[in-house]
Amino acid sequence: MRILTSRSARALTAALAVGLIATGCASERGKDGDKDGAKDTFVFGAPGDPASLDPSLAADGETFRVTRQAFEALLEHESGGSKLVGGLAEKWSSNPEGTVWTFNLRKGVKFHDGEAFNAAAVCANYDHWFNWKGTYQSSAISTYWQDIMGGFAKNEDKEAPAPNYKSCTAKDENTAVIEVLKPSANLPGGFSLQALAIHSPKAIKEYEKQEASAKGDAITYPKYSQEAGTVAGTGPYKIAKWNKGNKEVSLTRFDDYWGDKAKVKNLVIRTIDTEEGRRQALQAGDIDGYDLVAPADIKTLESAGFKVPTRDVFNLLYLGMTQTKNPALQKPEVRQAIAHAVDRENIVKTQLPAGGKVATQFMPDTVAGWSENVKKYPFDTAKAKQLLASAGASNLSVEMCYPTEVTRPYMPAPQDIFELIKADLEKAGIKVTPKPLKWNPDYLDAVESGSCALHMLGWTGDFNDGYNFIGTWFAEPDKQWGFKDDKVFTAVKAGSLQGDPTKRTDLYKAANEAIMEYLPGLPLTSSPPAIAFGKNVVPPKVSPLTQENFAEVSFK
Amino acid sequence: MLRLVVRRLLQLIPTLLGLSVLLFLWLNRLPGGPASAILGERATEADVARINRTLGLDQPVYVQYGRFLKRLFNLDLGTSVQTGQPVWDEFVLRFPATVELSIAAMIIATVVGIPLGYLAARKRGGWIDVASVSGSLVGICIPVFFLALLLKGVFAVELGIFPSFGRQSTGLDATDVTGFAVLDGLLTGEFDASWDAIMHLVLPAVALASIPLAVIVRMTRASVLEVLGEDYVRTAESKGLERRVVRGRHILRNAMLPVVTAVGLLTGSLLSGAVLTESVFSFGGIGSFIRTAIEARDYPVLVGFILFIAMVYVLINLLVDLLYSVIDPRVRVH
Amino acid sequence: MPLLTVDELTVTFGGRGRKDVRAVNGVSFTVDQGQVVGLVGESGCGKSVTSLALMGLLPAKGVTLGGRADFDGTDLLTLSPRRMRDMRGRDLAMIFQDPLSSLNPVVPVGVQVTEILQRHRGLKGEAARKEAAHLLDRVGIPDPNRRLKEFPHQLSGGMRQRALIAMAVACAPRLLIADEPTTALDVTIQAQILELLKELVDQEGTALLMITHDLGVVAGLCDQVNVLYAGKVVESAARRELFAHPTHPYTHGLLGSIPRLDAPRGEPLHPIRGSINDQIAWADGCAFAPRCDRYEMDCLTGTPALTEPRAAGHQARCVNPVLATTEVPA
Amino acid sequence: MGLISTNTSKIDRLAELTAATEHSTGASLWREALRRLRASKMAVIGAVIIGLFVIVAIIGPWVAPYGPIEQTWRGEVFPNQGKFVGARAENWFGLDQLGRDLFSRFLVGARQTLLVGVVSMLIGLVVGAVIGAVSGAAATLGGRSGQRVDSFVMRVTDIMLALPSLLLAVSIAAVMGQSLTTVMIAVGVVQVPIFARLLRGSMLAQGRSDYVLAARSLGIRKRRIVLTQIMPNSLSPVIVQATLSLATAIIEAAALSYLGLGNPDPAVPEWGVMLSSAQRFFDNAPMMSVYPAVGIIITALGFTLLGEAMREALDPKLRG
Repeated sequence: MRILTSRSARALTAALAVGLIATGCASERGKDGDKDGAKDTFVFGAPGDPASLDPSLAADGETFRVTRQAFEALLEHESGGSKLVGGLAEKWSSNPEGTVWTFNLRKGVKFHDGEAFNAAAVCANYDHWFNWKGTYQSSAISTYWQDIMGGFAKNEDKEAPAPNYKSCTAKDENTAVIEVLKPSANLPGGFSLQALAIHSPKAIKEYEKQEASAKGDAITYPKYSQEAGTVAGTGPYKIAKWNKGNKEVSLTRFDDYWGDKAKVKNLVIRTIDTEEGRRQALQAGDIDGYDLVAPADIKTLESAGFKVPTRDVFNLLYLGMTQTKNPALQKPEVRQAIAHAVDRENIVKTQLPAGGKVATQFMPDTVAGWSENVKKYPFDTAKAKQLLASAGASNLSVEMCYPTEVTRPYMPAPQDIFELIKADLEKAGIKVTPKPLKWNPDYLDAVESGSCALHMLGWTGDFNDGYNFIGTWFAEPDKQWGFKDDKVFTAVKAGSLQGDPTKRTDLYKAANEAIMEYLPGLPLTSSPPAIAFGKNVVPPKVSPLTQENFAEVSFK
Repeated sequence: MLRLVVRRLLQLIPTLLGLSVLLFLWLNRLPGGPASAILGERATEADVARINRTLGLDQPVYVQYGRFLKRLFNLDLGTSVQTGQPVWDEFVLRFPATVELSIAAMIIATVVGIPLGYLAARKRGGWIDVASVSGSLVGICIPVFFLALLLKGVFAVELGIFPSFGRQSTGLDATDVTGFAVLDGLLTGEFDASWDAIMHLVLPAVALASIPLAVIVRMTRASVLEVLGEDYVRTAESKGLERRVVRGRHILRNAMLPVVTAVGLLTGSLLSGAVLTESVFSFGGIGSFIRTAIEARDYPVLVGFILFIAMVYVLINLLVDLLYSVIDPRVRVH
Repeated sequence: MPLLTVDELTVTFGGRGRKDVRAVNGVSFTVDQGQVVGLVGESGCGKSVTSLALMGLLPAKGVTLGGRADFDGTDLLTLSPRRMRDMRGRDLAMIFQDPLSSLNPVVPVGVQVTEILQRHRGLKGEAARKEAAHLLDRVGIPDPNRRLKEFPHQLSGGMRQRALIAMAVACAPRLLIADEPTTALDVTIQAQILELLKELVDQEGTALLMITHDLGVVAGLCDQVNVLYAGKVVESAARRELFAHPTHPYTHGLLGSIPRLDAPRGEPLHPIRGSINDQIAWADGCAFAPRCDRYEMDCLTGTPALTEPRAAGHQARCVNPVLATTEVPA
Repeated sequence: MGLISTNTSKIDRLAELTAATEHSTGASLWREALRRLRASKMAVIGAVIIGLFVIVAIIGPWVAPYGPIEQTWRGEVFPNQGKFVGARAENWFGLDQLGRDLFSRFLVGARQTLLVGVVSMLIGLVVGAVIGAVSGAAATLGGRSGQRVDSFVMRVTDIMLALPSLLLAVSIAAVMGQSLTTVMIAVGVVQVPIFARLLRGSMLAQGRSDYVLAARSLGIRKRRIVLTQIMPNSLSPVIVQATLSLATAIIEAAALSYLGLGNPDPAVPEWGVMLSSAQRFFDNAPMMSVYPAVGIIITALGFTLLGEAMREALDPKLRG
């Protein structure tokens, strides 16, 4: 059945080798120095450069991938899981309303710059953020703070969200109390975000001397966030050097770390722009691991002896529908027809890494609030046809956007998935006009401004709370969906206002059922993103939130 | 001489201004803006609007252009939206890589191309001729990125002779003086660093060289053929001069004239290929940077780059002219 | 015993799948020590090819040589390339038609002169420069030291030709071949150059093979004249004899087509009909027949032989030669 | 009587013998060029390749055994497990990652590829020729304004040449969104300055040539000379360039696809797009990339060969 083995690939390339060696570009010298000799450096290939070394200024995964190794937040997720556990705080509790949060801090924790970690330090951070001025208040810099804690002490921009943060008080050396005005579904999860990780107060004093400026046409990050030296966290690694020219961030083991010390002395994160570039770098032994392995490569790498663990699913890919863009979508039957027309099983079978699942609702089953008794829409072309007929939309034609030049944890091969869906819909008699767009910013713009009748998008959870998924979409009217349905909106809102976790979970279940009843769009799949490591690497526990802790890595 | 240089640079100014206007209008037609480029999935309209306001992107184009010019006169190219760093710094940071790559490619192209072209011409119709001509034709016809991928697949992944990406090996802590990795190594005496940098250069350079090499081979061949028919070559032969002398002094020195110009122009056009090779080998140069700049609507970088590149281009042409006047007495600049 | 004896020289261009073309078709003549011999004919008659063949400057590929060219004892045609290389410029030198294109535009004149001194006389550096200056001076180039540094395009046409001559005579060759040395120059300069050539050969006792289409040049310079037509010598005689009694209709025609001041007014010129293109293969008969007024049926019975119809040492290749002196256009 | 007969007979004899020997009649440049073209192997091979390619491009879609987008064998290909289907009886080139017949896609793709090549070349040719002609004419007609126009146009094209062609293309694609048209325009625009400079250059050269001088001296108006003499005679290098551009256009299009800017509509496969989308599976299914790659290379080679041969044929310097 499989005639083209990777052997024939080798044969081909080998044949080429002969040809190319003739052109005389072979070299007598072998691999570079760092390959041979004792392995005390773990090299990880990242798809992009970090934006800043201060996580609180960033919103992108590449930044967090780096800072996560050097900064810790009050709370963390259990290694390899999505359960919230103590980070810099050993224990935490809140009042029933969920407005007063008390953290019992870990003792004997040191910052990279030698400062001692204590309640004062925690509050120094929160107050620092809360008192941000000027450009720091731009959502380009403080997105996450604004999502979790709202606005600032003095909002300079009237359209900035109202502050929800009230105060942080150091009850005693090791007890910090953080108060918020209204209960929020983002708490306590938010306390685990890298964007709210704790920095050394000494470093913060330095930060405050510098300004982020918005002169010119762009926001200039403060110098301290662009070079190693000032920033200081408590993590197992400390940032040693950011060589922008060579696109690499070097970290070294922090020997006064409070927990298990990092097993490998040096950690280097290098940027490799292309997907096949990262794979080849691993195969060539130039790096020891990389993230977002293309499903097609998993088997290849594994059979070559590489370790390719896949995470538990903690993300969701959905087929978005913008009713304002194509009125036909306002008919429930049409939306249901589409739901029945798409063979989601097949996507899982052919496109996703082993462990991928068909999504029955707008959150993965690993999230609290997932409900088994939502309305389901099994693959059934005939039913779809008949629904369309009954809606009088038998010759429905609809535009569908899909992103190019991108792979996301929840969306390994966008174009292929798109083409499968397109084929399915056309089988059911729906004419699909494809509209490919560059992921960033074209596609995101188009989708968020509601100019894509059908589109594929998804989300990877920041922390284990249902609102982090459905809240972002269905709490209020949104151009991306272009519908108003108070049943849905209230159901979703209800959860966010509920302080008590267990009660909240039930409300989310109800919300999910309401959503799937209304069916604003079609949840497609949850995909387990794969991450690859070298043959001689003992990988870390992989995290559903893609929050691997490289301190766990060691070499055989 | 100096006046020539000055005049050329002055001539450049109006063109650049015109260009920058066009560019500005052009870029302003690009859908989307830096805001969502920064925010990614979680961008909401409100956020986008606010960011555009902070960046002054909500103002009319001419206002923005005005601001741009004002900055330009203070020799400030602005700040990159992608990296939040001054555009100038970004160029200084990334340009050496590309220059290094281009030079390496050009060296390969000329060192291999000129002798090959000469031989082809001398042995016209012989196997060298056939081989090098057809070879150069194929060289032109292989898409650069495909060649780059193959080279990488073979020499980096399969044979592991060369590193598969980047400019330097991991953790090799080379001191940075000029930004030119090879040069720095030599300056600081870290020869291993230079060697390492060279190893990283080989594959991308070879890929990048494919087209210039082909062109040079064919140009050299053509112009040598032409020169061979010239009377002064016959004169030289009639004097019974040694082969060596006839070849060097009488044939090549004349045949090189057109080739020199070609080399100049090619160097200018190398950047195009650099975009591809740099992204295949994720070679931290200006090429890949600009590519992402376009995707991220990084206006300041793009405008700055255009001006920059125009400058470079003119300088290269200038250099060619000067060189030309050195080797061809008939066009001496007075 | 002559310095150069060319015997039945044939040059055939072929190869590249093209039909063979015989440019020189059995040319024979001799040049004695210090003698000035003319090779006359319209362009395309094979005279330049002959000279190149003697110099060994014809491309190796696609050219076949026949016959002998004996240069005191050595056959130039069969000589090995490197031996030929050694002889060129030393024993036999050549001057070409177009002085501008014959000089390397990007190399100073000085270098182009010294390089030959270096090659054949082992002169280096200052010595070579001095000698070069001396040579330029000898060929009548004023202020030689300055000229040495200059490039060809900075010299006047006459000076360029002088420079070329300087290179040719640099090693006092025994045979000097001049291929239309004056054609590209304007008349006043022509005379000077010819004058220069003459005095050089007289001083050095160099033999000169003068290749030209211009009978005027021949009249002024040559001791012995060979007239070529379609790759064959059709008439060969001492200068006076030839001009007094042109025996072959072609030569006759050539002379007839020169305007003469002593001719009475209104006396028409007698140009030759047609062009060199209207010819027939020698094998079939006299190649000149198509243009010949005296053409008869028996002109077409094979190649006419060289005979001496009029005087000893005056050969003509014609079945129906012009014998009556009266027929020379007065 | 007899005399006459002998006379006539001898004339005839002469005539036939004269005819027997070859006449080197001065053939016109073009006829000469054509002759040399037919003689050159390069030209012949090139022409043959192009011929085949064009034929495939024309009849391809009809002879294609299956629809290019029918995911007929969906169930048999598992990209996520690196399971692909190579060449086999019913699918000569095997299947692509979505279970579509590669051979059919290849055939249909040929037409798209040809389309891209031709159209973008035409864009470059037409626009470039106009610009070049304008500034060339301006320059030859001379006069202050003429010079101004010329030098301005040339400076602009200078900069256009300086801009990395791909970046130009990328930004165009960014503005116009992704589509086949975009690709064509992007690739075409890149060609514009080349054609412009070429035509201008050869017009200037022609302007200096003797026959123009002659025409001038005959008092023919400059405009007329430019139109009737210079223009037509300046075209041959442009024609050569056009042929070569077809090759570069096809390659550039492929490059754009690699940068993710190729013609995205999956319904109409195009070799460049096929190649770049197959890259991902190179380890598992190398042939998937090889077919389109070879297609591109061979085709480009065809055009280049013909172009080069034409250049040599038309270039008086390279004769003999």
